[in-house]
Amino acid sequence: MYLENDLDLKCKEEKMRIYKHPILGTFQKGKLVKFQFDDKILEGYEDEPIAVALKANGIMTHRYTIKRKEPRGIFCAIGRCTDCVMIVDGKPNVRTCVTLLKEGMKIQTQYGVTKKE
Amino acid sequence: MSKTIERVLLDEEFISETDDSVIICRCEEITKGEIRKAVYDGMRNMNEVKRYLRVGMGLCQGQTCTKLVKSIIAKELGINPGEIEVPIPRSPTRPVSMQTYANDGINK
Amino acid sequence: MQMMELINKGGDRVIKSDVIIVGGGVISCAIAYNLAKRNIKVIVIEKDHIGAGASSRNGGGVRQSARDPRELPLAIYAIKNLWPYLSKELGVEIEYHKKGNFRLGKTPEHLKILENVVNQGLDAGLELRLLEKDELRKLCPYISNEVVNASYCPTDGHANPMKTTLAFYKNALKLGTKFITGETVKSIILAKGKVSGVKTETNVYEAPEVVLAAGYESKAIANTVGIDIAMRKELIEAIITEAQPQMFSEMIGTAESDFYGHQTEHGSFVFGGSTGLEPFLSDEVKTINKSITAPYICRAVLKYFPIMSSMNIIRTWSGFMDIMADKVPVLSKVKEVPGLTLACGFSGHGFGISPAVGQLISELIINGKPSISLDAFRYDRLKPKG
Amino acid sequence: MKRYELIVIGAGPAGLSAAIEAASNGMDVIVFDENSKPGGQLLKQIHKFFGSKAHKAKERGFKIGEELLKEARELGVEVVLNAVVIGIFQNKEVNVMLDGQIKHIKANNIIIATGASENVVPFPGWTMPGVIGAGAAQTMMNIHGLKPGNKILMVGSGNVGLVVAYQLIQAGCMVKAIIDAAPRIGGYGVHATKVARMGVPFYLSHTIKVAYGSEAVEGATIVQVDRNWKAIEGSEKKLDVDTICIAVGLSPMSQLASMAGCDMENNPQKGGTVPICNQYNETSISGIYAAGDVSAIEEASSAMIEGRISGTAVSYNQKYIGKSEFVNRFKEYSESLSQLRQGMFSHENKGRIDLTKTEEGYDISQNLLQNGYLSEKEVIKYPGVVSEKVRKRGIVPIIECTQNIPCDPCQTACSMGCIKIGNTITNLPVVDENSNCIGCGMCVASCSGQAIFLVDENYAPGFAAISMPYELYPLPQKGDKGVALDRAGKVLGEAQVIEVKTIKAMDGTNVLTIKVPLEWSMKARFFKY
Repeated sequence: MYLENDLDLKCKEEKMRIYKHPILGTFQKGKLVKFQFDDKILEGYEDEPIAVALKANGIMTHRYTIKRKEPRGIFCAIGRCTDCVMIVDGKPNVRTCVTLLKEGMKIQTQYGVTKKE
Repeated sequence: MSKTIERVLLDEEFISETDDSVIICRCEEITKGEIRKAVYDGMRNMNEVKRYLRVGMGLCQGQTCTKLVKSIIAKELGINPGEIEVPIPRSPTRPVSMQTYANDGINK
Repeated sequence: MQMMELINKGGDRVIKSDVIIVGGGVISCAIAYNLAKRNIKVIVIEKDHIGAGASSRNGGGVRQSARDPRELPLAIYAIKNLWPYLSKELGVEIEYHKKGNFRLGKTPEHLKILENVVNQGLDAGLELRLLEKDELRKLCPYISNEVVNASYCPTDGHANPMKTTLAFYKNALKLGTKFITGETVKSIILAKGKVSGVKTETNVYEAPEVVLAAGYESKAIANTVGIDIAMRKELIEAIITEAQPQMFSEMIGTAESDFYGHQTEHGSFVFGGSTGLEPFLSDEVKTINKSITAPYICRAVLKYFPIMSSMNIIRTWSGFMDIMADKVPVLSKVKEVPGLTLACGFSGHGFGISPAVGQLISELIINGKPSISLDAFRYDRLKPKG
Repeated sequence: MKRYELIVIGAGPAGLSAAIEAASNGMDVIVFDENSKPGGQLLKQIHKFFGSKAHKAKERGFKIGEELLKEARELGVEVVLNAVVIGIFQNKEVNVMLDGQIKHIKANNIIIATGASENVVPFPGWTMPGVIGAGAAQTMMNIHGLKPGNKILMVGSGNVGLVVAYQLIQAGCMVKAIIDAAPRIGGYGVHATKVARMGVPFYLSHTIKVAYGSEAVEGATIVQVDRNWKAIEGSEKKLDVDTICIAVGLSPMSQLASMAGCDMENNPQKGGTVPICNQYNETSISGIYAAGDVSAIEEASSAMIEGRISGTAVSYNQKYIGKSEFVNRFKEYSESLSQLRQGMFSHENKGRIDLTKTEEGYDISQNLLQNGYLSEKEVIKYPGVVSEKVRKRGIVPIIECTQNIPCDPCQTACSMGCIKIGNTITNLPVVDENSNCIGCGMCVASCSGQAIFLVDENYAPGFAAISMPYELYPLPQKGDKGVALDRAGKVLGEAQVIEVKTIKAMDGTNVLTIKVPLEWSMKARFFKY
């Protein structure tokens, strides 16, 4: 099930990815693609959840809440809690833990229910 | 069917607790203190607290906080959480965009 | 701390008060609040919980336009004298916004309907006008280009029905009203030809005045003293979107009446409507939502607001309206049964006039002299054809 | 409108098992699952399961999931993924969101197998990024190959907390502590010992006071609580963590059953609001069933049997199988289910803290309940641990299995017949003092609780050889030098790897043999560099 993939060298240096697992071996991933996060260009694997690609890049904060303006990120990781929502390709409230990364996606931190004023 | 209860006003003053500022409903940012105060104001079950404060009415529709809210109400009322009536869940179980809903092919 | 008392454990009990109100919705709570303000001892008996029926399941419209002329004085009174001050008076933000009401039209046929609405309103003394495309777009830039006309009543608005109901409840409770929930009234008791109270499954409640404000359920209870109410029930359903940035505050309806709704203070939109088939489908009582309704409402809304296509629906609700044969409520003492008052049959537009009804029914009970005449709402007004 | 004989909602252990059972009887079955991968929680379970062979014991959860999916597809079951059931309406109409559309589909029968959702515990700072559910940690590390964090605090010592803590270590994270407000460890003792010997400390009767940080978790303060769950002032401890993992139980995800109009009950023993079901898992609505965690929180093993039961019942009700076949299968499945429902972690014993003896009459280790490991004094009392006299003779299995849990693979793993459990699979394993252990290590690898060791006190003069299960990466090599750890994870001193067995039948549980001074033969239980 888990096949060795050609891994980009830069990605191998990331601290959060697991490249060899004692039980699962290596993880099957799509191709390495670039995407936009706010004003940065980052890399992640195609068809992995957006939230996973962000976390691999050290991004923890997905949005700021409407009332207290507090940071939120991944909580349930399976699309139920809706805490990890962001603006994806202009659409707010997208659950990034169950929405898969595509090349060239534009992902923005959400402020309240919209993007930064 | 709900239990028959006679609702009377509390004689006691509302007393704040140290953890009243902790958020319970993550989506709508409703605190424990607000829920306790709603009970003090007369709300006696999940439906009333929900409609009074919007707890559990946010994006996740109470999937994360329902159990917590229930236990806070129960504690305030001095009853078992199992006795607190919960709202009947309604479709949709997950957010559905309007265009997806509109596209149900049933009138074709 | 124990804040509520479980009753009906020990069998029959007699509980006394001055007035019994059957039903725990916005009408009951508003009446109870107004009576309690005048130090009258009230018991409210509700079979479910507070606001369990149409009070929590309605579009929140506080509207004068397109209202039956008989109801209009109540609506005008409420909008002028009650709604603007309610949040302050009740100490709860009930989210009342007087930002106007659009009725949208796309075709020449729609225009005819809208002209009619405007003319009727003007006749009744309402501030109401017909908008052309450009002016409409200025007021609400989100509307589809296909919409060419709209009627506009700037003094209409909306409020949060759940909070309004619970705010009346909270204040009535504070003023000493006793609320019994989870208790189903089975019948009215008469003593020497006059009302003496009500009977539930296990208890007897005594009072010389009984108000039936239990929506459609009022009918069966009135039937126990030989009074019929020409009323049926009808399902309505609404969809709620995720919160959006504030886009517009006006109430929205259409000439075709295919949907209605508004954006709430919270940011979510509430849209109601029906396919026309609902009353004829499955009578299942536990799962009243119909699978065809939410898709239909979405289609209807998107025809007027294509901009909303990617907005998410996060909840739907449905509930029953109590529709009178002439679509106007019964707000009336029952002459044949002294002590019985009816406040039901609001036909889907009771919320907007609820603060006025609360005041007027309390006056009717106290001295029989409501500040606005309720003669048009007599229970025996409906006569057979011919 | 499209109509199916049976719609199963959820492609987890219960749903797939139900579909397999019904399809094998000739029913036309479709399974909807909202996820992009089938298997439900099985997919994230990389540990070996308990139970007996019929319960797929000693197989890893994700492999069971793959097998079930294969079996279902071979039987012609249509498994539709990314298909969100958004509601159940009148006349058994299921609405499914799929490919940007809502599909109205009817069923003659519905099996709801939607599983559970995680409970949460609020504390100041719990909304900050870095505070996650234990399930989220599993999803990230076992599905997507991403560490949930580097330094972890686990809140909750039930099986989920313990298993996920172990999996976090396997993923390369550091587990700084496991805390629980209860005064004893909630999960299986063997799951606790696995992490304790790797040095993870347990803080029982502790709760989290605050998680602090500006944008994300930078640390946490835990505090001891008294019997009334009140914080004891002055008992605060600061922990340097970047991730807080919440594992405080599960609740049935029963919304669809409620929406369908099934009679519901609030049952704390079953984990919350559940549909009221009969013994065949049928709800109050004829033709609607609920199987697995959605009807009561249990293990994946029992969910699979419940799925089987509902699948058999629906097949019988729709006349795909006859009465005698149904009666026989129902009996078989019920017996299998009741085997899993015995022991000190059964439904009836849930939450009991007054148990002091095993069913055989052995004292239950209090040290294990309070610290996560057995003391040396306690361990020698159990029937899996042979006497000193026998140990002196040479290599022998030492089974540190001390609680009545439903599991028996060790007795068939030993071809020499050294290990006996009997028919009651919750019995403690007994090591026969007269049998001849050949040191094959199969029992070590077969034990899902990783509680079996081989001890050879005759390895060399003054030295003992200890074989232990090892599932970390990288795998040590023969000749490597490191240190031996005791059951509490404390360093005893230098040790050398003398053998590493890793054969296919051991399925990833390598058997590592280390050489240690003889006096550590009953102390050394782990190895690290």
